[in-house]
Amino acid sequence: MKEVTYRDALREALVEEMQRDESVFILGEDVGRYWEGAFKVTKGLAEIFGEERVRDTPISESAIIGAAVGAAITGMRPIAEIMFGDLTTLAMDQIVNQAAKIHYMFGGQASVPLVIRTPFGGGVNIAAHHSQSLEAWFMHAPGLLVVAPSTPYDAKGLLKTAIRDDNPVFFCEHKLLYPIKGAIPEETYTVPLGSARVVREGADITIIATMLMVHEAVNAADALEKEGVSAEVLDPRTLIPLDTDAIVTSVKKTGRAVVVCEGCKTAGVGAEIVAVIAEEAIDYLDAPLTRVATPDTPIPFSPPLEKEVLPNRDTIIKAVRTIT
Amino acid sequence: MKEVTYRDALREALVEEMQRDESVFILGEDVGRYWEGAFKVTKGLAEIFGEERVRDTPISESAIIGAAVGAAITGMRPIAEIMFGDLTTLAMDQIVNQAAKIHYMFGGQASVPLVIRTPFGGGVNIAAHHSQSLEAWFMHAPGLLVVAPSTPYDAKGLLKTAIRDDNPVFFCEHKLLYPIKGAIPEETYTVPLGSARVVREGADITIIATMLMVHEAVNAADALEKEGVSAEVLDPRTLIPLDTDAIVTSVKKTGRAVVVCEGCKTAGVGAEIVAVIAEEAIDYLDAPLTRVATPDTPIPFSPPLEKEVLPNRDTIIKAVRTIT
Amino acid sequence: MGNPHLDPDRLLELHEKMLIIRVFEERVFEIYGQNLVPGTIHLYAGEEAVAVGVCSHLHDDDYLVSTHRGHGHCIAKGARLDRTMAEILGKKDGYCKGKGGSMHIADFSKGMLGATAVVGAGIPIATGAGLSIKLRGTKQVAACFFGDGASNQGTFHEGINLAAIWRLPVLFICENNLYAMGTRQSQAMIVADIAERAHAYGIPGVSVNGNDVLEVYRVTEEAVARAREGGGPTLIECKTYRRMGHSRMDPAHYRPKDEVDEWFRNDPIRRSEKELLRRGISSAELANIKARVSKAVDDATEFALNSPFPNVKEAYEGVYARKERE
Amino acid sequence: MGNPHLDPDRLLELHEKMLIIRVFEERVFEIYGQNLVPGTIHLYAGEEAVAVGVCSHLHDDDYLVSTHRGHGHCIAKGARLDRTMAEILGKKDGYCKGKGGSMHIADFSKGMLGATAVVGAGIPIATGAGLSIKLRGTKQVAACFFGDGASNQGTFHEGINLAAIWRLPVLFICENNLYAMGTRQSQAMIVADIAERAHAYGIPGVSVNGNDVLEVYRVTEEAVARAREGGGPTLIECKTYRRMGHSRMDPAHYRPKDEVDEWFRNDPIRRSEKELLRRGISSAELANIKARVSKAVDDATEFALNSPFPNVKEAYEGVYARKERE
Ligand SMILES: Cc1ncc(C[n+]2csc(CCOP(=O)(O)OP(=O)(O)O)c2C)c(N)n1
Ligand SMILES: Cc1ncc(C[n+]2csc(CCOP(=O)(O)OP(=O)(O)O)c2C)c(N)n1
Ligand SMILES: [Mg+2]
Ligand SMILES: [Mg+2]
Repeated sequence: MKEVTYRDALREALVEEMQRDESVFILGEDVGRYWEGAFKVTKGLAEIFGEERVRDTPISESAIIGAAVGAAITGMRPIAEIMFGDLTTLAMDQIVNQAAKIHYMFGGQASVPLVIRTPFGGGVNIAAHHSQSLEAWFMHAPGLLVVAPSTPYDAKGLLKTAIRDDNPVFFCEHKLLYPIKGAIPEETYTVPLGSARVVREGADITIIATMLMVHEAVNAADALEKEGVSAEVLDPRTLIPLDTDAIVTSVKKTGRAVVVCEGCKTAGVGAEIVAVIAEEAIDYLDAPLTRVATPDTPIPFSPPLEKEVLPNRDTIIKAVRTIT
Repeated sequence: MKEVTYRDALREALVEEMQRDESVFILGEDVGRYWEGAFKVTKGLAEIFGEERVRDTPISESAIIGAAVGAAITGMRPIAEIMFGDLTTLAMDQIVNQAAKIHYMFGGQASVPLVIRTPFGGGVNIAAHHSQSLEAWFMHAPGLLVVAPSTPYDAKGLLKTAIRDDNPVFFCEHKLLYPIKGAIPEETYTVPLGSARVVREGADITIIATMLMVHEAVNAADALEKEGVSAEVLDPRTLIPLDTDAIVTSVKKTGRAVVVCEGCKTAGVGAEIVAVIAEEAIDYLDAPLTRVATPDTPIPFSPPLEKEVLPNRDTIIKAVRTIT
Repeated sequence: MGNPHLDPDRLLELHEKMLIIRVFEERVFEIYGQNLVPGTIHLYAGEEAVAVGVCSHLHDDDYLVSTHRGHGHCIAKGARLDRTMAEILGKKDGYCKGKGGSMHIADFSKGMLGATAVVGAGIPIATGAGLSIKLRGTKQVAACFFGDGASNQGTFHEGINLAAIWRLPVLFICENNLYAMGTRQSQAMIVADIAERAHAYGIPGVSVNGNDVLEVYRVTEEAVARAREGGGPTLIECKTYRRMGHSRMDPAHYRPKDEVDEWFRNDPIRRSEKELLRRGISSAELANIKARVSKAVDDATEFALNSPFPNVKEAYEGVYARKERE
Repeated sequence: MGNPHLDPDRLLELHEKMLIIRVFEERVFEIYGQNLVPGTIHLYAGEEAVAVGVCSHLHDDDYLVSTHRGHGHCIAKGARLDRTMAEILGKKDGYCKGKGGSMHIADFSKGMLGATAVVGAGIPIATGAGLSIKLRGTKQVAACFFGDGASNQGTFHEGINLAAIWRLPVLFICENNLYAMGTRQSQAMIVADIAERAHAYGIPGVSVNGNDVLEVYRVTEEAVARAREGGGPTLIECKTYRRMGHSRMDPAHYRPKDEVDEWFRNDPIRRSEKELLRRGISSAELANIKARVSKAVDDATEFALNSPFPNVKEAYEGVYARKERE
């Protein structure tokens, strides 16, 4: 095992898959040698693989995804980077109407082996247009797979799987996760889609958390432990497919659930997870289901305001207390 | 009272509000005299109000909404029509990042009195790019109000309220509702946002349904009545704000709920409604909460396939039977 | 008429191809009237010279990206009439097993990468096909069709610019039929020739009479050659005109009678017929062709009408590609 | 230098305005280094002649739509330094109560309709402001600033085309600083002059030295006059150069030293200083101005630093406008 950052884990996945398969290439704004990605995930890649396979694009999100779709249906395996998740708004037609639907709509004649990588999340004071978590939209777009790793291990393993998958994969990253460190094997590995991870076992309550919130949930669980509350923390890791079995199994065991996702509350990822539990495990529940999320506001710039709205360890603890 | 179609009810609202307030105007593709709207909602309006106030645009969805935003923050009250709801994908940045966030982001200096009208829904065999129901996305975009009328009465009354509101309103229509008829008063009236309607009272189960599904739910309830199941049908009418009180009150009374929305199931409108019930009324539930929705597929073209995936009276009845 | 040197046999071929499209579209129109076609349709009749003139330079492994008005593109690229018609009827034997319909036909076996019903959305996709060609180092080209209305979409700007800077082998074919639904071109843009927009991307732009199959043939020849040699994309504007309304239900009252008359006189098939007669092809031969075409469309229609609807279970299948690479 | 007839007092004014922006930006840079500025910042230093040259023709009720690199636009349009600085620091007294920050400053009292951090998104919004002017029948104009990078966005195409066909009173000001982050203009488009893209919309396009405030002043004068008279929009490309990296952390190593040196020699403020000296303004007077500007920025910074952060409850307020019209 070795310690790497989430950023480097992603980068390793890119390097390995590009070495493994000539049809894999990268395109996006400033992913090339002059900037190496806004968050440096593509650092050094243009040097290794050349500018043909690590392509800087103009600021044209819709064409980035459109071109990736066109390349994907003609034998290539593009990885498109959208610099900030908020900017996927400019490419929604290409993502949702084209990439996601082509396989079905054309009766299976084509598949779209495309990965769209983009960072979501707040916490770095860059305000309403650069801080959203919009994963929920992409769950509501049949034909897409949606991946949301929280650790370096999963980041690498899931990205490799995503690149090899023949479907369009919407791959969510998080700005604050890039620098966090974790252990990964020396040898190569992959992580399958659709399999949740029990991050921490517990008996009294299940905290289902995604991305950055997994770490906040673990911190919350550690604190709750001291109060005598044993919390299980579950990380779905992929949102489509969603490992509903793991979720339901854990909730049946504990009888309580808090769902923690950073996106704003209404119609967010948490709504879907809560709905699944309410449909499949209601008889096992000893308390109301509860969501922890950003309230329904844009993300404010001012640091104390931003801190106020983003969910964290403390808001999770508070939520757990209301139902235990 | 008089009988009018949903289409004409909308048209009456437009006429009345344009007469009432000079700052109200319409823009969109083919809304003017040569086509009068793809679904004829703007029929005759260019003749009454002139081409300056009923403006045909090029096929530029992003600029339609952007221009509407610019006009709204400088003293006008635009009503933008997007010809099909599926095409809002081309204007997501302007809708979600600009229109929705401006009031908050600029500290209240500006408001954005803008209405975006668009038809959702399947049932007319026009396939994957013209049949979606994407309301859920817009609920997950703080700053927007989301309106979804099911009857001519509500269509007119809610559209008038939407036009007068100082916030951006995403106004969902449904292709199959345009020709349906219903009674509206001779005199002018409005319907407030955020107030659900009990369409049909019942004691055993609450069916919460939106838009076209309200009619399917009523038909289902009529059939269920004969089997001795008394179903209450509730139409939220507006999704943001959502009348959670009415929903929770009804479910507390009946102890059971089925939520019926036409959009695809995962992370859809139904997920939010189910989540609200699971958070606020879990102790009153006698059965699992259940969603009826389009399965997670693109909308297929072929008539038997499309009919298969869209929810209707029968799928609602089936869902009700599983929990009663 | 351009290109006097074109071999008459070649012109005959082009003519027959155009005629197939015309007769096919007339048949679709007819059976739509009999309530046999679900949904809506956007007929290509009147614009045949564009698809045929362009596609006669494309090989089977070249790509084509199509639009809501795409039947003609399919046929010109070599798709079978019967499976095309079956798709339009939503039948099991359709190219997309009935899941796509008129606005989403694709035939990947002939490089026909499919139609999108989102106006302008195909443009960056064609750019991507061009990028794929470049990365794989083949000599293919991609032809992208779209309308005058589409040229006001952001995707036109972004997609062509990207193809331009990367010098991709893409032909951007603007089918300027003067209207986008009821909106005249002049209401939607100031420039008279959409080809002028090519300058914004530093690529060649050329505007031709899209009802003259030989003109379309000629300019495409040049553009395809340039593309295959690594010279990058070309924007070709073909001025043409629909024979019918925008969609099946549109009476097209917004088009002035004079304009309609003039364009109908300038019909691409009438033109090629006249040219063939001038070049000594006999009326008998032309009649022969007509009969052959009619028969082919009859057969295709019969096939399509007889094809069953897909099993409803198929609705749930094929959302995701199952094959995962190890 | 253009416009030799410009009254020296007017030139002095322009000079002082530019200097305010420069000193302001240097101060932001400085206190960012002291960890007093949250988030990121995109400084306007080096590009002052554009905002100042353009805005000197705008009245308080004219509109301006800005970008992520917008401090200079605010100041040139007449926003107060103190409240601008307070916004950049996320303070209660900021124009947006701290909710917007550097990338989202607005001052509606001066027609400054706000900055958007989505590149290119302001373009159709400015078109809408122009539409509003036309519908209300006033003589206002709207000026829309955006970068070379933004000119490759779909919104550029759609937004300008819409303003063109409706002949709206909008100035589209492309601040071409040769780079979009680390991407050179020539990597992202083939045309050398972005102004050439105006032809695609049938409107005038002009390319000027954006470091020469008098040139910017002159071409804006013409464009504003045309807009106010109903002559429609103009695309003005101002070639300019950032003094600093794209954002605070960017060392801008991708810019060749020669290029940097040449542009720095061509600095807009150095140029105007030289011109003023040539016209007989004394060094003493210039020093006076500098001192005055410095003091103003000191005061603004002090004000901003002393302003409290907003109360956390404010985070939940103002998502929706409360006032509903009866
Ligand atoms: C992005 C988008 N906007 C609107 C529509 C509705 N629509 C379908 S066809 C059409 C007109 C297209 O005009 P043009 O591009 O000129 O093609 P034509 O129909 O004339 O062949 C419109 C507006 C759509 N399908 N997609
Ligand atoms: C639509 C969009 N894409 C990408 C970004 C990330 N980004 C911020 S500024 C910038 C470069 C903008 O370049 P340009 O328009 O030339 O303006 P400049 O920064 O040079 O003033 C990019 C890519 C963004 N904010 N919005
Ligand atoms: Mg057209
Ligand atoms: Mg720039």
